[in-house]
Formats: sequence, structure tokens, C-alpha cells
Amino acid sequence: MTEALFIGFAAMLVASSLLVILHRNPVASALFLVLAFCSLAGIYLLFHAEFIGMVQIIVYAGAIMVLFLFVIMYLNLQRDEEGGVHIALRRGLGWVAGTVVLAEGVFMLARRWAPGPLTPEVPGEAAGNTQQLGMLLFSRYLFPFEVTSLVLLVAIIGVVVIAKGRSTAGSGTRPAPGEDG
Amino acid sequence: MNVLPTPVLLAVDWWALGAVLALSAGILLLLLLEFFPAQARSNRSAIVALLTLAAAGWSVFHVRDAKREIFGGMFVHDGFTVFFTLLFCAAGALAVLLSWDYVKRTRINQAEYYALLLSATAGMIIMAASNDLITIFLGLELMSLALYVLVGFQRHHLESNEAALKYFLLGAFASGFLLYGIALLYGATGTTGLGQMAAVMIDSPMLGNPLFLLGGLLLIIGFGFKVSAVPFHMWTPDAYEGAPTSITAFMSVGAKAAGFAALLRVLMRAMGDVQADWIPILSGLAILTMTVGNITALLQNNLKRMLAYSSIAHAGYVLIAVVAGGRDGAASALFYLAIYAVMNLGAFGVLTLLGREREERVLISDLAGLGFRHPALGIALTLFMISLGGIPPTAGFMAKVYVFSAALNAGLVPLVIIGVLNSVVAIFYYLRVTVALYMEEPQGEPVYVSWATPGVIALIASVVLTLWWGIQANGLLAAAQRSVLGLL
Amino acid sequence: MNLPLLWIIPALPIAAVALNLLVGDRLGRRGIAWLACGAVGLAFLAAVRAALTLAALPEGERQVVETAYTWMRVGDFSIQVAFLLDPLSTVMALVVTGVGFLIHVYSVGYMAHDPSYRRFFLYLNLFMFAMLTLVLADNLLLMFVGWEGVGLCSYLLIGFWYERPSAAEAGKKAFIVNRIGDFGVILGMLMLFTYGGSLQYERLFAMAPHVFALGGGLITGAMLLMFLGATGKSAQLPLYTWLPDAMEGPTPVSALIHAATMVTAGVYLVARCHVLFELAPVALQTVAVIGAATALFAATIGIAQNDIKRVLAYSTVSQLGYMFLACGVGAFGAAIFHLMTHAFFKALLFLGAGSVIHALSDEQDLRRMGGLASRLPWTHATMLTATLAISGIPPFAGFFSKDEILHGAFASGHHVIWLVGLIGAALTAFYMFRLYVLCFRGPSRVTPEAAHHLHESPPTMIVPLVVLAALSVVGGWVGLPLLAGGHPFERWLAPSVESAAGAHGEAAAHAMSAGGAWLLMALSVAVALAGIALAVRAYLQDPEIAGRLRERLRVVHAVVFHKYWVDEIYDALVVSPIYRLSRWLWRVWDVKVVDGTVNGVGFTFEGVSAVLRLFQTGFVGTYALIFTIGVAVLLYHFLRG
Amino acid sequence: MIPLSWALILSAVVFVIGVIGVLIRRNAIVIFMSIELMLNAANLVFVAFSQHLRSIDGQVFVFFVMTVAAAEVAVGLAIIVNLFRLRETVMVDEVNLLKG
Repeated sequence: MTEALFIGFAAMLVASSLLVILHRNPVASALFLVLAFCSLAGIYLLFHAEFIGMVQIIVYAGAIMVLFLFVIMYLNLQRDEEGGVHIALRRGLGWVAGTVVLAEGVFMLARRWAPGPLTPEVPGEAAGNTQQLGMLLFSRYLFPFEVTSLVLLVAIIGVVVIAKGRSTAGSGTRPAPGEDG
Repeated sequence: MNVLPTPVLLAVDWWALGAVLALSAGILLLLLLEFFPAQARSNRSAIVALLTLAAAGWSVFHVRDAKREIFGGMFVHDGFTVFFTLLFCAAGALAVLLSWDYVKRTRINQAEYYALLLSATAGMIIMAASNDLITIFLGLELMSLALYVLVGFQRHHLESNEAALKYFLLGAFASGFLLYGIALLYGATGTTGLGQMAAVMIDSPMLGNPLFLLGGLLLIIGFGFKVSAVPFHMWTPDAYEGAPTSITAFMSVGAKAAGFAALLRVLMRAMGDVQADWIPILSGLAILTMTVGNITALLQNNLKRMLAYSSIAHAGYVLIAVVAGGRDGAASALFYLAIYAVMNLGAFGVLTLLGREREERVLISDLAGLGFRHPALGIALTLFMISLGGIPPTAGFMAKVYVFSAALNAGLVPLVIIGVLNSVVAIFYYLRVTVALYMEEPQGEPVYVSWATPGVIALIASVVLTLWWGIQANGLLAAAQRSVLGLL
Repeated sequence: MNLPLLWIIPALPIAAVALNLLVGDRLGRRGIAWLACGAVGLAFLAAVRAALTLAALPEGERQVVETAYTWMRVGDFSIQVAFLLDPLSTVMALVVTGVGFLIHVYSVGYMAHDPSYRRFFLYLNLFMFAMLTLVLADNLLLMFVGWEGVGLCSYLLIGFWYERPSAAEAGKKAFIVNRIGDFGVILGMLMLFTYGGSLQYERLFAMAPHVFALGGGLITGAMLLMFLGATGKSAQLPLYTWLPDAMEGPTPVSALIHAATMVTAGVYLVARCHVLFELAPVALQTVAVIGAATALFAATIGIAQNDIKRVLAYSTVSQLGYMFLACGVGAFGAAIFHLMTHAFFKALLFLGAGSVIHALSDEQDLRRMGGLASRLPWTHATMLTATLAISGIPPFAGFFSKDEILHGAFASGHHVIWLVGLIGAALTAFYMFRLYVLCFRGPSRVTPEAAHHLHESPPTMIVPLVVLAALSVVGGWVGLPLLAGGHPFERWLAPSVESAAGAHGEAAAHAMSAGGAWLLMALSVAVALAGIALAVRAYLQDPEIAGRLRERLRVVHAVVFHKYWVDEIYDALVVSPIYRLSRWLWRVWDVKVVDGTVNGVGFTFEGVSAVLRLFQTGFVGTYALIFTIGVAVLLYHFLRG
Repeated sequence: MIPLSWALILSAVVFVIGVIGVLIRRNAIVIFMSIELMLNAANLVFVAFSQHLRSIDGQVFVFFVMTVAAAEVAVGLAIIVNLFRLRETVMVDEVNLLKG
């Protein structure tokens, strides 16, 4: 049963991923990306990563993709015009390079390999996935957790700096060449 | 839950974490102070940033001999951490001094600028101090995000914005590879901790395990991007050229050193016994990096861009040291990075002084005759160029001597020969700057030098260190050698 | 035994540099001159004191190492800033500081009107520091510091008058060519360090015979690379073209750097490393062949030059060739001997030429000189001394050293090389007297306005000339083979330059009969005299004078016509072919082939650079594509491996 | 139980699709979305191994990656919006003042 579901989600994931990069309309791409994220969330659930699966839908497919869509709409982007030999050549090279990397990776993994040793601490059956995660986050992973707060702070500052409307301080003088404001 | 570890909050050694704490506090202070709006030419933010960096450096220096593993070994305070923390704080402080007047002239004198600079420094420190791939990744992202924004800080400036876009897109692209590599390494070893990884490898050797090889390779690629190793270097010239010059100075030094710090720690802590696998790859990267960097630099007319290619080439020399490995290899990498930091900050520092308000004069031809109109500036720039070119008796020469001798001891004769050949070629473009300074007449209006005390202080510090380490490098050398002991 | 205080010798000029930088603008011209000359003068005195200290030691112990401090320590490998005082470095230090001091004094007068007076002495003192570091260094790495330093100063001083495009161009050329040589030195040093385990002379030379097989490929390669560096620095075939162009610099610079001191660094290097070179006979043979070829080759080119300084430049290249020739045949002592005498008379020639140029308001073309002997008596007298010295006429200094070299070549069985050297000697005498005649004899061809300003140089310029002239006369007497106990100069140098093989060669030389030695000596004097005679004939009784005489005295003196006819034959059979060959060599080989190669290397790099820049399209997609291709290639490496 | 190799292959395919998207598209936003695909492919590897190795650390890592990705998206979109304001385009090949 899980195998069949996995194959279903996987097919949906691959198909929607392909459409993300193939569809000329950015809005459609974004929507297919949402679909891809949802299928991924399904796969996470199959792997018993319930919390991650939920966060994937709420944060990724929800918040992040809304941001994407908002920007696309805000900029009023139309279908991309993809014509000309130059661009076609570039596309061809892109496909070739990507396929080669994939083939190499698959060949490599086709060799005998083994995942690492099992962790000695078996997850407690009684505790749910979310609870375990929470415990870990605030104990062993406390430091990286705090670092993420810095990362988010930087992101906030960055967005404020780059996207804020008010002009830069003291810009009363004439703009220098190359600065069209 | 009985299986879960007990909270470790009380065990934290706050001194060891002092640098990160100080920087975080400084960032918050900078932002909070914005409640009281400052003048356009206020020095407040710069002073706060400088004090913060000083506090961070001091707090680490205070416990420089201590050795701690905190947060269950995620954050390591050892000689390596101390060395790089001090390096980043020094580079950050010099960058603040160089920014002081430059940001006023370019109209980006905002508290956010300094806050981001401090965040990037914090990210670098976390990268160097982490003993776990998770924290390394987070540190790298912290640094990168701050730098993306700093590169694009002149948001009305087409070049600055373009540089930020390219740096950002390619940086995120490279992060994808890095992350995938970490994921595979996690799969191969069942852990992300470097120490645990090394322990796992003792039980089950990873030789020939494709998961491990692939993971390690992608990791090297990810760090290779940050240190701008060829062929993952393409963003470097564009980002360096478009960024505000003070930021170019900072990132060319800090981001590169941080990338190498993480690379060295990962390779030496976790992958010590499979190093033979990486040697051909890293050697190839080193050769390509040096050669492409130096040769492409030959024809540049923009000094910022030329220095960008030069910084690529320098990454190649450090890669030689990384390939050499062992105590001397790692120590020579640290040694090289410290010296490179000083001379490169100095070279970019001279550029930050050039030009009037909102004017950028960074073409080599802009330097024409500068050496006579401003002899001190000319001598300083000449010194930095000579040092970057590795001509004695400057620090750059000592750096190359140590790297090459470490590589020779490791039996890397071909690599050293190519390195020497490259440093011979490199002299040409460094000397072009000198030629412009002393042997050309300015076309059109000669470049205006905006003297500013903080920038001059930074330049004097760079000049003194470049000369001092060229004449007497033992102190730095001993420090570098002590610092890598924890890795072995 | 650390009495000599060696570090003070290079420290004095660098202190002057520092003072000049710090307070130079408040010193005024006189102050700057006193500072610069005083520092070098004191350095000379310090060198003399060191030499006396060394001489007081018993012969076997004449080697003092003085460690200033440890520069860098990497494990068991440490680089000391240490100075070595032994007979060889003593000679070099004395020559450098002595000749350097005279040239500094001369420059005070010569550069008196130059606006960049301070900068000139700054560079000059910096050069002295680098050169003294080079000769006094106790290890190859410190030597290399000086090596790079003198190269840099040379570059700065060639381009001193950067307003002239040719000067900037010449500086660039000198730099490119020297980089090729430096590459050789670095690689050679790396090889020596890797296999010999040390760069410190004493340890390296002691180790070398144990780790390097005699004539082995390793040592041969290393020494050939070192010699490549020497050819670059000392302007030998094929890396010599920068030196004639270097004459764009001020004349005192030509005298100091491009005649007396820096260009001899290559010879010094070979002599210093003679222990290693003797382990590589092939390399030593190469040194001899290159030296001989350069000696002859540059001499032929010197004939056709009309610029007084270019003649001297080619002459320098040629004389340096002699020194390498001497090294190559194992006569290291003779090479250093010639280095010393050459420093005296070539510095004198350049300074004299400078005096002429100065007197003629910057005229350098020999065709617009002539008849200056009476107008510039001091310059003339000293120049004549120097010309006789370089031509190898006894008892002037050049005779002894050149004879020593030729003798060494013949005695060690290099008969072809000896012959080449002999021909070169004749040509040297020829072109040097051509220069002398065109400059000082014959009718005046000076342009009227130059003639108007014609004046003898000030005393600060004349005094150094006189001192150097005296040295050009007596400088060779320290090498009188007839003195009791044999050759004092070589005995002095022996501890530095003699080795098993050298002693063997020396024995062979002594085995040659006294009569044979006298014969060789007479032969070399004879060819020199022949060269002089030919030059006087071809240039003093030159067609123009002959033509004018013929016009006036057509009826009475038919003999003149007849003489003219003889000259024609001379011209057609001897002078003209040599002249034409000379011009051809200069035009085709020098300008086209050698310069073409140098430029070609540059073009190749620039071409590759341009191609690489094409990839930097500015388009993120391309960047990502190259990134991905890089990933693919690295993955492929793992798939194969 | 889903075989580990399936998940690995799937993640590799998605990752490469993301790479190809970066290579072939000109629209900065779509390129950015392709990068998101790459990050998610890495997340899939983490989750798969986390399940397989019975260690929950992999999931913690995914959590961090998501946080970082959110921050990255915010900054990236800000840069792209600013680009559009300055030049009225989001096509990366029309943005090449800096080259050579």
C-alpha cells in the first residue's frame, strides 16, 4: 500500500516539478510548485515524518509559495518569450548538462553502497513525532535553533533595506551617472 | 522522556560563545538605536559596530587558551576557532573603518548596513567554530544572506542590484548542492556531527562508499563556491565589481576565509582517513583556480574586477595548502588567509578612498599619476600590490613560501611548479597598477582622494601588518600552527 | 666571532630610505644628497672594516656568519636573516659599496637639475640595500629577496623618466624578461630545497655531494634553472635584450645597476653556487658556451650602434659573457676578478659617457660628437683610461682579468671557447676605440647649440671619474701573477670559490709552461692592439676627412687617394661585412626573434585571457551552466576512479 | 516500507530537474523556484534517511532548511522586486552590465 502511494506521489512530484520548469507562465509554474510541495508532503507522511509533512504544507506550500505568487502578480509578469537560436542552444546545453549529472549520480548510486549505522537510541514509541522534534530542538539542537533566529533577523533587515520605499538618507544631491533612481 | 538528553543550558561556557553573543547584542543595539533617528552623516552606527567587534574579539581573546565543546559539541571553542574569530573580527573592524566615510559618500550610511556586517561576521564565526554540518550550514546561510543584501545595498544602483541578484541566485544554487551533499553524508554516516562522523568511519570505513564520496564531493563544491574556486567562481568578479567597495573588501576576505575554515575543519576532522580521495579533486581545483584567476586578471581595466580575479587566484594558492594537509598544510592555509586578509583589505581600502561624493573611480587608468599627487597612498597601494604578487620582503611572499614549502614537504611538486608559474604571471597585472600610479599621466580630471581618518587608520594598520609579517612572521606562524593542533 | 656587525652594511642605506621618506621634503637638495651619499659611504667604511676583520683571521677560518634574527621557522626548516662574510662576499660588498658610493657622489652633480631629485636617491638607496642583501645573504632565500629587490629597483629606475614612453616601455621589457629568469631561480631553489634539504649555503653545499649524483639529471636541471635566472639578471643570451633598452634610465643608474653591480648578480650566483655547478658538468658547460656566445655576439652588435650608451650596454653584455665563460671553464676566481675590474672601468665608461652627454645637453648620438678631447680634458683622460682598460692593454686593470679568463679557458682545454673569447677581445678593442674616436677625436660634429653650452662637468662628477680611473689602472694589480707567492686576489678568494674540481683545474693551469702563459698573454695583447689599430684606421681617417683632404690637396698628394683606396678595401673586406652582420643581427635577431618571442609570450597569455573573459558573459545561466559542467566533470572523476 | 533507493532516485531526479530549471530559464523568479526544488530534493533525502536510520535528526535538519529557505525567499524576492523596479525586467540575460 505505502509503495503504491509512494509511486503515486513520486509521479505527481516529478510531473509537477517538470511543469514548474517547463511552463512558460510564471504563475502556472508557481502553482505547479505548490503541487510538487504537496506531493512531497505526502511522501513525508509515508516516511512517518508527520510534523515535517505538515510544516511542508503550511509553511512551504502555504506561506512561501504565496509570497512567490504575490510577487509574480505584483510585478504583473506575463508568459516568458523564449525564442531565438541563442536561447534554444542554451536550453539544449542545460538539458544535456543536467542529464549527464543525473546519469552520473545514478551510476554512482548503482554501485554497492550502504547507509550509515542505525542510531542506538530508538525513538520512543510513546512520544509523537512532533514532541520528539520539539525536545530535540530545545536540547541538542538549541544552538542551531538560536542561529536560525539570527538568520531570520538578517532576512528581515535585508528585506527592509532592499524593498522599503523611502529613499536613502540624504539623497538630496544630484544622482551620479549610472544611478537612475 | 528518559531517552532524551537533559537540558544543557547551564553547562554553556558563555565566554567561549562570547563573540557570537556580543555580535548578536550589537546587531540588536544597532537596530534599537534606530528609534532615535540619526543624521545622514552620523558616526553612531559605525562606532557601535566597531565597539561590538572589539568586544567580540576581546571576549574570545580572553579565553584563547581554553578548549570547550558546548551544545553537545556543536560549537567548538579551540585554537582554530580563536584564530578565525580574531581574523573575522579584525577583518570586520577594518571593513567598518573603511566603510566609515565611504558609506556616507555613497549615501548608504544606515544602521542596517553595520548590522548586516556584524551578522555576516557572526555567520563566519559560526562556520569556523561549528563541529556539526547543521551549524556550518546555518552559519554559511547567515553569512550569505547578510552578504547578498550588503552587495545590493546601493539599491538605486544598477550594478549593485545586478551583483546582488547574481550572487544571490548562484549562491542559492550552490547552497542546494551543499545541502544535498550534507544530506548524503548524513545518510552515509547516520550523523551530521563531524566528531561522530569520524568515529563512525573508524568502525565502518567509507572508502568507495558512493554515498559518502558523492556527499563529500558536493560539500567541497558548496564550499568551493564560497571560496570562489574555479569553475564555481563565476559570480565572483560580477559580485565584487557591483558591490560597494567596502563590502567587496570585507567579503573577499571574510567569506573566503570562512569557506576555507569550514572546508578545513570538515576535511580534517571528519574525512581525515579518506583524504586520498579528495587530493586529485582539490589539486585539480587548485590548478584551475590559480590559472584561470591569474590569466583572466591580465586584461582587466577595472581595478575592483582585477582584484576579484586576483582573489580567485589566491583561493587557488590556499587550496594548495589544503591539499598538502597535515599540520603544516593546515597551518599554512591559516597563515596565508591571515596575510591575504590584511593585504587584500588594504588594496580595496585604497579604492574606498578614491572618488568624490557618489562617484566611483576604480578603473586602473583612474590611478594615473596618483603616486605623485598622493605619495603615501601610492606607496601603500604599491606595497599591497607587491605583497599580493608575492614579492619579498612583504607578507605575501612569506605566505607563499610557507604554502609552497608545506606542499613540497607533502610531495606536491607539480602543484608547486604550477603555483610558482602562476605567481610569475600574476606579477604582471599587479605591476600594471604600479605603472599607472607612477608612469602614466592622468587622462581628464585626476581622481579625487576623499581622505578620512578612519580609512587612513585602517590603511596604516594594513601597511604595518603587511610589512611586519613580511619581516618577522614567526608570531603569526606559531599562532597558525598552534591553532590547527585541535584538528589533527 | 661576531665583531664585523654585518647587518649594519645593508641597514645603512635602508635607514637612509626611511629618513628620506619621512623627512626628505624638509631636508632640501643638499640634505638629501648628504643623506644618500653619507649612508653609502658609511656602508663602504663598514665593509672595509669587515674586510679587515676577515683578513685578520687565519686563512682557513675566513667565514663569518652573523644571524640577525629568525625570519620564519617551519618545523625543522627555518629561514634566518643571516649574513655571511667570506672572501667572495667581501669582494662583492666592497665593489658594491665602493663603486656605489662614487656613483652616488657623481649623481649629486648629474641629477642636480632633475625635479625628482629626492625620488632618485630614494630608489638608489633602496637599490643599494637590496644589492647588499643579495651579496651578503647567508641563504638562497634571503639572496632571492635581494634578487627581487634589485630587479624592482632596476625597473623603477629604468622607468625613472616615465614621461618618455620609451622609458616606460623599456622598464616593462626589463621586467618581463627578468620574470622569466626569476621563475628559473624559484624553481631551482625549490628543487634544491626539496632534495638538498636546506637553502643555507653552508648546509646545502655540504649536503649536496651526498644527495646529488655527480652529473645527475636532478642537479643538472636545478642548476640549469638557476642559470636561467642568471641569464635573465645578467643579460645573457637569449634574455639579454632588456639591457640595451634599459639605457633609457638616467646614466648613473646605467653605471651602477646596469654595469657595475646588479647585472653581475648572475655571475655572483654562479660563483656562489660553484659547488653545485661542479656537480653538474653539463650545466657548467652550458654556462661556458652561453657566456662565450654572448661575449662574441654582443661585441659584434656593439660595433653598429651609434648611441653612446647602447654601445656601452652591448659591451656590458659582452663582458658579462666573459665572466660566465670564466665560470663555465671553472675559473671562478677569474670571473670574480673580472667582475671587479669591470665594475671599475665600466662604471667609469658610463659615468664618462654621462659626463659627455651632460656636456652636450643630452646628446647621445656618436655621430653628433667628435673632437671633444680638448674641450672635456678630464672626461677625455679618464675615458681613455677606461677604454684602454676594457680593451685589455697592460698594465690597465682589464688586461689582467681578461687574460686570466682566457688563460683559464685555454688551460682547462676549452680551446674553441678560448678562441671565441680571443676574437671577442679583438672586437671589444675595435668597438671601444670606435666609440672613443668618434667621441673625442676627429673633427667636431657637435650641433651648434650644443656646442654653445659645451662645458666640463662639475667637480662632484669629475672626482668620481678620477678615482675610478685610478682604480681602472691599479685595480688589476692585485691579480699580478708575477708577485711572490702567486696571484694575491685568487689566493684571497680561494676559500670561497675553490673546490676539488677547481683545485684540479688550477693545477692544470699551473702545469702549463710559463712560456705558454706568456705567449697567450702576448697574443691577447696583440689582438687588442690590432682591434685598436683597425678602429683608428676606419673611423679616425674616415671617408669624410679623406674626402675633404682630397678636395683640397688633389694635385699634390695623390698618395691620399691611394690611402683612401686602401681604406675602401678595408671597408669592403673587413669593416663592412662585420658592420652589416652586426646590423643584421641587431635588426633581425634582436628585434624580431627575441623581442618577438617575449612579446609572443605576452600575446599568448593575453589571448587566453581574452578567451576566458568571453565565458564571463554576465548571464547567470552561463555561470550556472559552467558550475554544473564542473560538477559533472568532478563526478566523472569519481565514476572512473 | 519503501525502499531507500526509490527515495534516493526520486530525490536525485527532482534535484536535477531543479538544476535544469536554473540552466534553461531566464526568468529570475522561475530560476528561484527551481532552486527551491533542489532544496526540497535535499529535504527528501534527509527524511528518507531519517526514517531508514531511525534517527530523528534528519527531520530536525529539514526543519532548519525550511527556516533558511523562508529567509532566502524573502531576501531573494526583495532583490528581484528591486531589480524589476530598476529595469522593468526579471529576465536574467537582460541584466548584464557586469561581465568580462
